[in-house]
Amino acid sequence: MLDFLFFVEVLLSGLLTGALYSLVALGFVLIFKASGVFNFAQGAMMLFAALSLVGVQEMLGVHWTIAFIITVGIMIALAWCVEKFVLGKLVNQEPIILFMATIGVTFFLDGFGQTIWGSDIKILDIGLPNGAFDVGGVFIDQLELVAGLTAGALVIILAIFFNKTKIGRALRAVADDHQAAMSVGISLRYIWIVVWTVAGLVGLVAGIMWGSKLGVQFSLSLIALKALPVLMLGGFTSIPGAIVGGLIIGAGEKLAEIYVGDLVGGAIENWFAYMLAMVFLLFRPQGLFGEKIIERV
Amino acid sequence: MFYREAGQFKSSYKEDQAIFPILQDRIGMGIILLIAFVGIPLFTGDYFIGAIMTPFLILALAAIGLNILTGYAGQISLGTGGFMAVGAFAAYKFATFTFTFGGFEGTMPLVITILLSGVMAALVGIMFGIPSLRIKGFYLAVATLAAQFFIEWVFIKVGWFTNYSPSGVITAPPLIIMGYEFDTAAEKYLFTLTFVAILALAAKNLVRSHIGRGWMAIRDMDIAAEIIGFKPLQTKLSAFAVSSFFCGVAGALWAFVHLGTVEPEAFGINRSFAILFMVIIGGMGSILGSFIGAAFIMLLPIFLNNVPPMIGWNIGVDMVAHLEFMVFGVLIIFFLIVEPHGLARLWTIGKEKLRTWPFPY
Amino acid sequence: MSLKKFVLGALGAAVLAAPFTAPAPAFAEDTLYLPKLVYRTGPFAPGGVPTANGAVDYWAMINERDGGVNGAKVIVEECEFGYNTDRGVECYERTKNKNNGALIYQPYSTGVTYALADRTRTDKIPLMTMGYGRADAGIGTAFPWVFPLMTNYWGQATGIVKYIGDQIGGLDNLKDKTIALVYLDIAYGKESIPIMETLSEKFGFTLKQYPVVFPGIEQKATWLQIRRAKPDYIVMWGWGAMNATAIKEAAKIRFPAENFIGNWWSGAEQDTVPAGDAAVGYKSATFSAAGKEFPVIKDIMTHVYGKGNGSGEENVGQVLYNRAVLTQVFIHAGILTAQEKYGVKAITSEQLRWGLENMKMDAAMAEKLGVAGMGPSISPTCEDHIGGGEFQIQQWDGKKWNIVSDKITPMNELVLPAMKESAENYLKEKGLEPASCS
Amino acid sequence: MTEQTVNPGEVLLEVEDISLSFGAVRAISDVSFDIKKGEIRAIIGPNGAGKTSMLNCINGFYHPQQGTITYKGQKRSQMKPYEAAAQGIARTFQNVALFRGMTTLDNIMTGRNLKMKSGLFSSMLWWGSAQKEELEHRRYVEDIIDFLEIEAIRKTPVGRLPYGLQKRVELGRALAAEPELLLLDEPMAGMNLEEKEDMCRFILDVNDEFGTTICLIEHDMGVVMDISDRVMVLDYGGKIGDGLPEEVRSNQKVIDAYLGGGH
Repeated sequence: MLDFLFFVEVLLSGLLTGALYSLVALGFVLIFKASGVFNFAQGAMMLFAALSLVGVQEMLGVHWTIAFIITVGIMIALAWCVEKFVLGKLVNQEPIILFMATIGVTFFLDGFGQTIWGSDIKILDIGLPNGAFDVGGVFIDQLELVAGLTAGALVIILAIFFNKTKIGRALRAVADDHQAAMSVGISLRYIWIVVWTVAGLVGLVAGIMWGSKLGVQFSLSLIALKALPVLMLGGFTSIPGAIVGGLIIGAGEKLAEIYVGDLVGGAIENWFAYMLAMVFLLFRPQGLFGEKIIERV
Repeated sequence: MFYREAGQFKSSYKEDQAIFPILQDRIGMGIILLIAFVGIPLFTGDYFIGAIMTPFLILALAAIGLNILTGYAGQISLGTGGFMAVGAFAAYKFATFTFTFGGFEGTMPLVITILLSGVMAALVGIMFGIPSLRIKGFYLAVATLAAQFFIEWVFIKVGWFTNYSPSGVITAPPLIIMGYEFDTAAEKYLFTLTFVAILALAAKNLVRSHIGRGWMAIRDMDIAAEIIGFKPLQTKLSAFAVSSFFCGVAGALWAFVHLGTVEPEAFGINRSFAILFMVIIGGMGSILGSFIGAAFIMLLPIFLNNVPPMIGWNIGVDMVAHLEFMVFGVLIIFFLIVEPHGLARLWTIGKEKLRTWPFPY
Repeated sequence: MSLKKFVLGALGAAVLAAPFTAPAPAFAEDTLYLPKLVYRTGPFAPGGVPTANGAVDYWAMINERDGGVNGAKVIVEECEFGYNTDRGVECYERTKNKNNGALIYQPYSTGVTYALADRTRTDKIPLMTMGYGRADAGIGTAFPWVFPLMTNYWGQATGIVKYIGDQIGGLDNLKDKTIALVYLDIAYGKESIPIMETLSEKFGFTLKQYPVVFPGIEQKATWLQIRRAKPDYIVMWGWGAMNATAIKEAAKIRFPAENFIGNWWSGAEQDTVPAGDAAVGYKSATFSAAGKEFPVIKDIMTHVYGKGNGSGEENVGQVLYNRAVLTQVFIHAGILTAQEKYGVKAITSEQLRWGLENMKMDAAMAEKLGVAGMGPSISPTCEDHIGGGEFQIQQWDGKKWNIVSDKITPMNELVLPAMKESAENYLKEKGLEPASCS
Repeated sequence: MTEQTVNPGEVLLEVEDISLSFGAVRAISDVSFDIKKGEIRAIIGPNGAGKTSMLNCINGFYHPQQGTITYKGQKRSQMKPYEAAAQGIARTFQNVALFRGMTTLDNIMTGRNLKMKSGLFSSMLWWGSAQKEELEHRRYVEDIIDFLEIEAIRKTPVGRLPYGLQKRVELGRALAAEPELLLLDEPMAGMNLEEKEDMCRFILDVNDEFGTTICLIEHDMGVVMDISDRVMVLDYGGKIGDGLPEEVRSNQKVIDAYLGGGH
């Protein structure tokens, strides 16, 4: 009985951690979907957003909600700059070139963020709960529960945004076919700015969640590495994929760490997540939600 | 005016297929080699040789390795660090292995140790290359991270690889070839340079052979390549093997020549990323580009870091580091905008223009 | 257009080559050159900033107050390496020949320490690794140029177990206890495992090992297991972002903080402040007391910050800051010893090695340098680069660290043989002869 | 099993009752036809009739769910495209499928790969046998370049070439393999009259000089009727006509399919 409870506990905790990974993965997906860019800078954007939030709050001494609004402004400005100075100059380049350009953005943001806000650990407290529940012997982390709910809410909001609004439809059109979307009068520039802003905001939310856990510090940007197997499993273009992939990776790595890791010396969760995603792709190259690929010549 | 090939006729296909068909290029290459082998060891200091040139050459070698895989065969890999680690640890195991042979007791000769470690890396590379048959593009890049993390983990966990050193670090034996010990910075540099020069030439030969054409065919259009007769399995795995061989040798050199004592983290994920950056920024599908890219990614930050104190700009070292990051990021973007196909292409274009200079029409 | 590009490129190349050229010529006056590898940026900056500030402020104080060491001005040069081993090596090579040659290096990074082991041996420059680096480096005959000058990780582990024994009324009571070892799964974290295993055999406690994946920002699985295993004590070998996360997670599983003991790299303000209330009661080892009441710290406040200089007042008195200051004090003592022996002000790195091997950091010396009660008494020798260090346990009360234990001496009878064996192995693999101490 | 030698006029490849579908979509249903050694065989039909799918089946890229393909008297099981290539089947593609990053010369050299045997190590050394082999094949490729009149673009990356020339390079690449059966998928699509005439000349020359059997898909009726020996007509995946050009021309079903009437 105790063992079963423990299993449930591990599973639940894995799912909740997975939701936190999904939050980071969502930012990647949004940008890849709309512009075909594998955005290496997502982790740096997350860190930058969280740093800005805490920094603004400290500097102006305002309530976090006001700091949040200002940070949203900063993220819009960032999206504009990225479009204006980077993507706009690299239209129609190969994906790997765009990827490299986002690495340039990463370096810049890392330096810029630390120049403005410093390299210390900053404490981010916006009143998220920090304890844990004990439900019938099952341990649940409150912060992760909040994060899980937030991730769910974000997906619903994004789904509405994509399906019901005019911008959302334009976004989907762009995702399907850049040329066709342009030919019906959709401005690519505008769409890119919107997407990078939204990805920045998703990054901000993810940054808040992780920042409440760890404090806002440089290591936050390393979380991006945890999102990559999620992307692989869920697909680079699928929003539900990011969520379901996150849950699978989260639960999978925790179960593996506890039940398999013990046998082989532990600390396997890092590579296990990647292996899990890779083995899955070997059997289903189109990913979780992709359609079967028919190759043509 | 000076860089012109007019009047240089090739009378055989052999001449036409030479690496440097143009006389000026051959002279240029000769000068570069002369500077590298003679000029640098004679006229520069320990700092330049030991802290700049030696690591630069080793990373360039790893970049050539990755360029074979990513630039020529089109398979993006983020497992480079892992393959370098295999090279380093294999070299350590070979070097510390004492064998007895007919009453003679000894260890393996150094050069063979290093080459064998490359072979081990190649074998591991083949293993982790298998998914490339089904997984493509960025998905493959992420999948190769599995190799990176797994290999790192193995070297941390399995004591056998480090001869049960408690901290999991390996210590390289002295570099002795035929009784001669390479221990000064200049000697180590020449040792590295010899390896790198020979292997770079081998890489160049390989990519212009039918094997290299197979890689490029798979890269440019894998379906068509298969239809005209390239076996995807063999072609892709050979790219993984050769690439990993180069990375493995680079890893062994890094451990034995550059650092001497290494922990597995020296071949961590950041190393993999940095080498991929070198390949992209230097130019995919270019051996020269691997060198330029390594110079850009490794040397530029050091240069940027040296500038403010040099011009007497007295700001804190942290500020210098932040500026270094920002300027480096901006330069990456700048060069991508100027020439998305890498710095090597910039060089080629420069040469083409130079050919017609000063009368461009 | 293209020609312009080409010329610009050539010019650029020429400019690029310039900074890589040979270092500047020497000074005429007597100076002591102490390059300091620092990491004020990157993932480990939170720990790097106070250590850097402590070192820089100390020598600024010495120059300001005493005009240098016996009149030899101290030149401190920072070189930022961002905890990146490659850049650390580059920094070393960049600085080692400047200003008549560097006297000593103190990288505060395990990776750089390993990477510099060979180079400092060739260049004959001492490498100060106070409280980190290879556990076997205390054997002076095998590592003549490395100075851990403090109990190593193995000694520290035995000391922590000793302390736990004290808490429960003697080491014999460890018999049916369970101790969990939570460590960062890299070379540094693994150093403690063999000795902990030996201890577990010797004292009969159950040892459970929990590796945490680098960089330790996700530890859920570890703590679920610990919650289930219900250990009596947790010992942590962590660094960087891992520490605060672990302290928080421990609080979440309601593990009593006073039974959670970190090593001395897991017990700084940078680890406890971000963890908030969760950290109250958390303990760690330390060999340097925190606080501002020591004369040396007061002098720094007067002579450096009092004159509007200094690099980070908020760090003064913190654990890592004071530890860096203490490290400099040992170097200072080494310099003094060497100056006396050789009768020169501007000593060389080889003379400093002798100084470090022959200094006596006793009560009198501690009094003289203003660090009485701040750290242990040590007296290294040529064979023994540790010199009998002791350490203490400190506890976080929510605002500051307080020393809560007596001085603890490690179980040297266990540690020394293991160190000797490991060092011999090293010499064998390197093909080196042990250095002579006669 | 040993491969038979097929003499001119005998059946080189026989397709019997093959059907191919993707999920619910039926691309080819119950088609049988044969290709005789030395002939120029055309497959025509409206868009989406299953012509390209048929070529894909022949060279092993698609695997029909039903039916058999017999090549040189040997019944084929499921085979990979590279195995088909090794047996002497080469092809060109509807949308040019050249290796865009490589030069014309290198592209055509890839066609020789099946005949190049030097190993990794000798290739690395570029010495002895490897170099000799490379030169030998270079000579053969230069002959093809001469034959196709593309000497001037030898060293040009194919991505920079105009469409008509790309088609020619692609033909060169297929020829470099010295195929027994050459599949051409719309070799003249998108060409102007002059280019088409050139291409027709090349196809006829290849057939004449090397005795290569050719199976081609083409939309230009004039061309098809002029150069092919026999014509098969596909519509909606089924065969509606097969025979000499003049027979097919007068076939009512074919006329209906092309004019959209009669359904």
